[in-house]
Amino acid sequence: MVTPIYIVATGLGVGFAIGILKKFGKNFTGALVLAALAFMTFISFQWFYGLHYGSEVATYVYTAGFKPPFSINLLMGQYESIASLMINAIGLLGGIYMFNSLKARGSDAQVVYLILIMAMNVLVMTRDIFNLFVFLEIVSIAIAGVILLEKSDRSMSAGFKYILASGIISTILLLGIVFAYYLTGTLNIDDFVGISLNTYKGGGLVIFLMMMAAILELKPFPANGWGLDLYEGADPGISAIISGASATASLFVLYKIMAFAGAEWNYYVALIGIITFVGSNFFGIVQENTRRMLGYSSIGQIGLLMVVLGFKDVLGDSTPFILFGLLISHYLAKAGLFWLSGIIKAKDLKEWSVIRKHPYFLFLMGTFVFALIGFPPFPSFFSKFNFVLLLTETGNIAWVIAILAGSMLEAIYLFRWFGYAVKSENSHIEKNKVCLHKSIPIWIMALALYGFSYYTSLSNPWSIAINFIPLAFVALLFVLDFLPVYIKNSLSILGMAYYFYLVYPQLDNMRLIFEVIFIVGGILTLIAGFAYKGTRPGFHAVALLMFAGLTAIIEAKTTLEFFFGWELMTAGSYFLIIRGKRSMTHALSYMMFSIGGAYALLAAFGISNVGQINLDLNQIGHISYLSTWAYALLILGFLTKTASVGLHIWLPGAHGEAESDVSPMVSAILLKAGVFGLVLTLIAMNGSDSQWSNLAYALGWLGAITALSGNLMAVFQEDAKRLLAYSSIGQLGYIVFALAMMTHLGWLTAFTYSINHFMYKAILFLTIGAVVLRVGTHDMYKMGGLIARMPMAFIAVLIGIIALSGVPPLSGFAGKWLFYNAVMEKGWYFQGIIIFFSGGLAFLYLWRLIHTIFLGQLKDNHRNVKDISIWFAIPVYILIGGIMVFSVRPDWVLQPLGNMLSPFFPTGQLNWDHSYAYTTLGYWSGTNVFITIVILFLIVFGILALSTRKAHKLKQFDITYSGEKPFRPETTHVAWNVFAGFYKAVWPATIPLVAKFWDYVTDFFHDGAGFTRRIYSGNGQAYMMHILYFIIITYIVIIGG
Amino acid sequence: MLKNILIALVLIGFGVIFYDLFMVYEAKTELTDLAHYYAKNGANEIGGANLVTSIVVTYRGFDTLGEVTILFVAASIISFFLKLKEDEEEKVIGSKDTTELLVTASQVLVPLIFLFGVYVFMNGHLTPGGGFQGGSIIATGVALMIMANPNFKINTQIIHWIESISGVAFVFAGVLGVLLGGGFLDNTFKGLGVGEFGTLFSAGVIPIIYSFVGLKVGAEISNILNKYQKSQKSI
Amino acid sequence: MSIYYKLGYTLLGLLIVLNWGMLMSAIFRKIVARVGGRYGIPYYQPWIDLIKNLGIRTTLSHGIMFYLGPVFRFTGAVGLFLFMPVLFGNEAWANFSFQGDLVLILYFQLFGMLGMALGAGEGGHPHSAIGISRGLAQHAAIELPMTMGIIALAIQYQTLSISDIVAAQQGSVLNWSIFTNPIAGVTILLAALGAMGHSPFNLVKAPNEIPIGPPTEYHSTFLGILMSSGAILHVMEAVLFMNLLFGGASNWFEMILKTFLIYFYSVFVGVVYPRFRIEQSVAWFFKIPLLLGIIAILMYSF
Amino acid sequence: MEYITLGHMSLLLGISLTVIGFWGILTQKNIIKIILSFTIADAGVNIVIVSLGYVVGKTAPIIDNAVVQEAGRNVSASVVDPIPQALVLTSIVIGFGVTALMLAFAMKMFTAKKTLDINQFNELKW
Repeated sequence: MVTPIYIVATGLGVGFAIGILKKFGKNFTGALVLAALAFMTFISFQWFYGLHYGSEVATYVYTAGFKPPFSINLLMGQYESIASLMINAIGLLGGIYMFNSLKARGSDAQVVYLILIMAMNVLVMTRDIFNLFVFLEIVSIAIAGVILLEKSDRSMSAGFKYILASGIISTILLLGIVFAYYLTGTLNIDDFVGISLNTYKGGGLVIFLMMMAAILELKPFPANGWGLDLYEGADPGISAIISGASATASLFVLYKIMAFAGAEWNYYVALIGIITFVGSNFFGIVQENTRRMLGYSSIGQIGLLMVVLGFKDVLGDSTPFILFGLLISHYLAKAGLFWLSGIIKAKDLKEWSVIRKHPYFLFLMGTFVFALIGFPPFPSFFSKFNFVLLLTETGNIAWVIAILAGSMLEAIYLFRWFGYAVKSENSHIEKNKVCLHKSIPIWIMALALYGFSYYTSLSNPWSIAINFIPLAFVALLFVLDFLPVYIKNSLSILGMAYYFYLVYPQLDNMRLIFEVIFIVGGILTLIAGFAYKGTRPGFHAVALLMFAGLTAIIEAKTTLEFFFGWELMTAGSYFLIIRGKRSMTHALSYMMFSIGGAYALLAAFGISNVGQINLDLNQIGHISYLSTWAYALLILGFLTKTASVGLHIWLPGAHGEAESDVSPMVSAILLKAGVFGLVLTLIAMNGSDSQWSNLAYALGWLGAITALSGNLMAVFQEDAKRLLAYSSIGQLGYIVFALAMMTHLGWLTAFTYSINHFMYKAILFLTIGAVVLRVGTHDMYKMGGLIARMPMAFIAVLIGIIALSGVPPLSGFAGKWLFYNAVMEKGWYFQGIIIFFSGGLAFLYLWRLIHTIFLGQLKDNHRNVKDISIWFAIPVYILIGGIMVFSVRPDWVLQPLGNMLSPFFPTGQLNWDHSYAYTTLGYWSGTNVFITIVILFLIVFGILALSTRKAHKLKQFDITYSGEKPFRPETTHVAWNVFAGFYKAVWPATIPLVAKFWDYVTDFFHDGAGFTRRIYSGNGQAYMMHILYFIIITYIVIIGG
Repeated sequence: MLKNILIALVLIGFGVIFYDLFMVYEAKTELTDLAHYYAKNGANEIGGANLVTSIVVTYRGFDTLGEVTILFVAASIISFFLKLKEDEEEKVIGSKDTTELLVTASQVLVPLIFLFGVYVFMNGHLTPGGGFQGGSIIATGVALMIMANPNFKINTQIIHWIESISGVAFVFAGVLGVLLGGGFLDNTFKGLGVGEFGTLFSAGVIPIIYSFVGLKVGAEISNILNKYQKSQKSI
Repeated sequence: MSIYYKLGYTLLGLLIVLNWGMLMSAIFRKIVARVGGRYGIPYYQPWIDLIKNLGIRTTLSHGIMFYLGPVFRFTGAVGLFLFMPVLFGNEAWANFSFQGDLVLILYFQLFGMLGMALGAGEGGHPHSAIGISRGLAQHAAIELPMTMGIIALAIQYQTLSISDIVAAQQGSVLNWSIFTNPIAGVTILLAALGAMGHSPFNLVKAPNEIPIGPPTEYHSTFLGILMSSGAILHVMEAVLFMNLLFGGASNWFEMILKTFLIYFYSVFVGVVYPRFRIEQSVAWFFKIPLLLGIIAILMYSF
Repeated sequence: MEYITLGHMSLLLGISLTVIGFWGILTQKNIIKIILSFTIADAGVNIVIVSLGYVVGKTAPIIDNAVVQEAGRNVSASVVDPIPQALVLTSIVIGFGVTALMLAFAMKMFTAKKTLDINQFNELKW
């Protein structure tokens, strides 16, 4: 075991020696520096390994052959080893990454870089406060030096501001240190820990000075303008070092000083941390410059870590897990992003679209962004989850809210950025050339990220249960992305089928229904994927990611597993949605609502654990504290997925712009995830002893209004897919309403609707999508008369709309009939009537859908389009079969459903007498009605057929209109704005108030941040003023107050 | 105007903070335990008459290493920061020729200054002074030469050699401490003996290390001065 | 009673209803003509038209959906008859109403409408499309007060079965819903004006604007089928309101009388009032009828 | 604070120098003057350090004849605290390094913009 002092010895020895060796050329010196860094990394790694696996014990290193306090000593403990390993590793990789830029500045620069890394190690290890100060100064000076790698005035002034700031900070620190010595007669940190400084006269003040310095080193908001300029001005490689290594070291310094500062400081550290986290993320949302934005994000992350440190007593044993989980995610991801920003020479966020020209970098970028936000399976996800749960357990709910708000803000700008990268125009930017030594470190970071993800999920006692098989399958698909569609498609379908075969025995009926909707539905929609040619890069992996998440929430036993699956599903669906042509903004708003919803869920899960940690998902059935709020949060979170009015604005665009076979996935299938969540919540609520009736009542109204507004908006759409999207909103409104009734019939209705909506919305979206693929437009008025060209599509749509409209004899009527009975029985007449009225509106848009596309006059440019692709037709007709079965034998579906629900709602069930269903109010026999109508239909058809058997088909324009024969389909096909009259009557109801509201909110945040961030005037003196004021105000708060 | 008020407030605030600090202070009448230990055992453990030197070089030798490093880093940064382009290297700093007095004085004084500097760091363990002081004194000599002749060329090669050899030697001595003595930078080297107290060759290897430090500091500062002088060419 | 008897009765009933419907339309046209100062058609005109239309053997079709339109329409009409208990207290004339309740009726009305809309759509004639879009919009508007009224009745009688609703009104005239629940009754009657589709709510067919609207392209046999289903529908709608509000009918005479009055109530309104534009008619249903409907339900909400 | 010692006076001096330094840092526009203010503040802090090591009526911590005669080799009774002096040495050198670097910056910044007004160097902001 090499003693850690050799980290210092190597760093300095090589550094000094280079003075002579520089005549062997810069490559040699560069290699030497790298070798030294490698050796240092090796030392810290072996210590980390030894300490982690217990073959070593924490060791003191004494200098000068005297014991402390008479001489300086270093400590290499477990945390020290981790920190120094992180520092050295990023130092090594950064050295490789910056090899050329360092070389360009000569051997001196290389030396400075090496010593910077070395000094950070000492910061971590030293146990002598004055020695700490000395090496802090080395670090500051070295950083001020390496900034200059970038030859520009900007970096120069940034460096100068940095020196000024660190000068002030070190003055404060030095004063604190000497007075500490004056009071205690020692400089050794361990002694400070032993003797509590506070007991001395003036000890509090001394601690205050040292704490201030330590905190200011972490660039607390708002006294951190210099830090931001640093991030923006420095070479990206250096920014990576600052945000990765130097932040780690400074955090460690704070950790050391907190050790003897006394418990009362924890609160203030946490406070400053949360202010930093929220504040800098708030300013982040208005950044257009990538590096500065990343700077804001880094500072925010460090703020979050300060919060964790501040709560270390509350979190207890899980502190290291949470701290290092967050720290490592930030460390790896941020380094990777900064390095990427060095390769993708794009200052402005929009220009990041050029990254699409390097697909693998796009993948890396996605990895890093999702890791920063804290998506599974990355360590930050588990850390955040544990953090929130432990905070709520101890009742710090306000803190949880603040943390989640900050994360939300961070998500906003990171995903905006990612959206630009994935979508915005990139033809005008030319591809950057990539040298290997720059991309390798990024890859290493990404791989390490995945490695750690797996490791953390294992090391976290709560997450062991998580099932990683689906994720592994997704990863496999990522690897096989180069293969052609038909292989990947078959693979995915087989995988899903096999997985379904694996899981379905373990599921109770209710979960089975949703699993069928998710997996079988997924397989059906995937079949349509065969219609695509080429490799269709990335599609299958992300689609399967979504399905992996969906099945995960079905299988979830614990809240952690549920949340895990929920976030996976969100991520996958986000990628699916953003694949659409013009869906950048829609994908963003989808993501924002999803994350907001997810955080609501997280908070609710947290609240459900107040008092005791119990991860069992059934725990939400026994919420004791703030139960109503918890349920409200849960419902809110799930409503974001069911796109209820107010939270729906993402849906029309997202579904409308998505690819043809993606729309059914995200509409017919994904929305049911929200329904599933609602079902779980309401069951729990029903079982619990909390006062939920008002909640359910409000939910009922919300559902009704959603149904109305969704259908009403659908009536006035010109775009077929948006029409269907709005119709989905309406349908989900029905379901929410029916669930809110909290009666047996209500839930029966809800489940009937869920199944029906899954079938007919899949049929419609698939068919329309296939048609769109053929005719190349979403706009209905550009189509027409297509029945002549694509009868198969027409029949499918016809069945679909009859089922959707609820006209007997098809299965839609079952829902309507149940609805009447349920509403009558529950007594929610007005809500019910709103629902029925919306059902009436459905006819308007359904007729319009089928008429303007398939009937009327065929357009000239569609005279010889082919019928829809067989690959779309297959799933469609399978689903039609399903609808038919449901229509002929509704009892086959409704009876099992009823039995399934009776445990939850024992009273008011349907009574069955053969095919006859009875409620207290009405009766209905789906089978008989079907038979009657079909027979009748056939008889009439027969008569007509007999009487008109000689009829031959007329040509398109064989009609007379205003006394002459039309010849242009455009003039003859009534398609555009057909409901103008109706609109004149109901327009006040169609004003998009919700969208306006959200726009207002966005503007408010944007303008607010844009205005307040002006305190960062860029003037060095102003920054120093901020620092000094920060000190004074904190002083007033803590000591003077 | 507002700015001035803010500044005034800041200064008042710090006045308050510092006043509290001031109130903490009470005149000491005896040493802290730590200092007491040094005063008692410093002489026979290290054998240096100058306790400060013993502390600086031995007890807190690690700090000293840090100081050297700081100077070194600063020098390195400055030397690549102020690096001139080839064409500028050849430029001659156009300044009015310096006075006879200064030139002559420099010729007379510089050797003496160097000598004095060497003396100061050689005797760092006996008298007030030491490596840093000596080094700075030498550097003042260099400064004087530069002033006397703005276009005066220092042989950077030599400077670099001195600088890095002495630096490496310092670190090497430290490593030797790990191998032979009781830890990094343990420069008493148990068994080597500390020499007769009060004479030049006492206090173990302190004089040697301090001489290295002195040379290094002198070299570094002169290096910095040299860069400053040259960088006028780029203006 | 065996299914064959039942079928026999049903066919007979259908025949009665069909003819009564044609007679009513003849009378309607006569009245309108007289109000307009014209002599008008002979009473047997509809039969002549029907025979003529059925007689012509068409050789023209716009395609399969065009072909199916009338089928849907007629099925819808007959189905409505089948699922409606025409005469109360007589199992023979209760048809197939045991298969479904009020909800079935309400939604089955739309069956014919939808099919008609699609069939006419394939005809490709602009007038059809315009007529249909108006029809749908107006129907959606009618739906609101209509549903409210019906729900109010359903609440009153705590059932959705038409037979039970009728049964509950037996005994005395004062037991009729129109008297026991006047507000709901008025709501339904106002909505009924729209449902009957006479002026001022006849924008769908709107003669001399979009000549007869949806069925523009239909002729001969198609038209014949459409006419007969129209006749049936008129009667059946009247029967629906009769059952809901006027205590149903226990024999054919009572049924004919009541349906006649209900039907001609809308006709008389029609000849008095000029035609609404579509937004006017929609807005109209959102005013008084809606308000009444709300009141009708509020009465039961507390 | 019963009587004013040398320690008090130098401590006061140091502190006031520091505040003056801060004043200069915040008010001066000329970068060179700002740097000078920094050195003033540094000097102040250094004086504070030294004065904290002062022990009433003791002499420098160098064991020469004076110390020996006076205290018969009981050194600790006769010298002031040597540690702050060691520390101040370090901090002086650090101050030197920082100042040197600042001056280099100043020089480059001047060559870049031909001005030393700190308000001219805020292209990075917000």
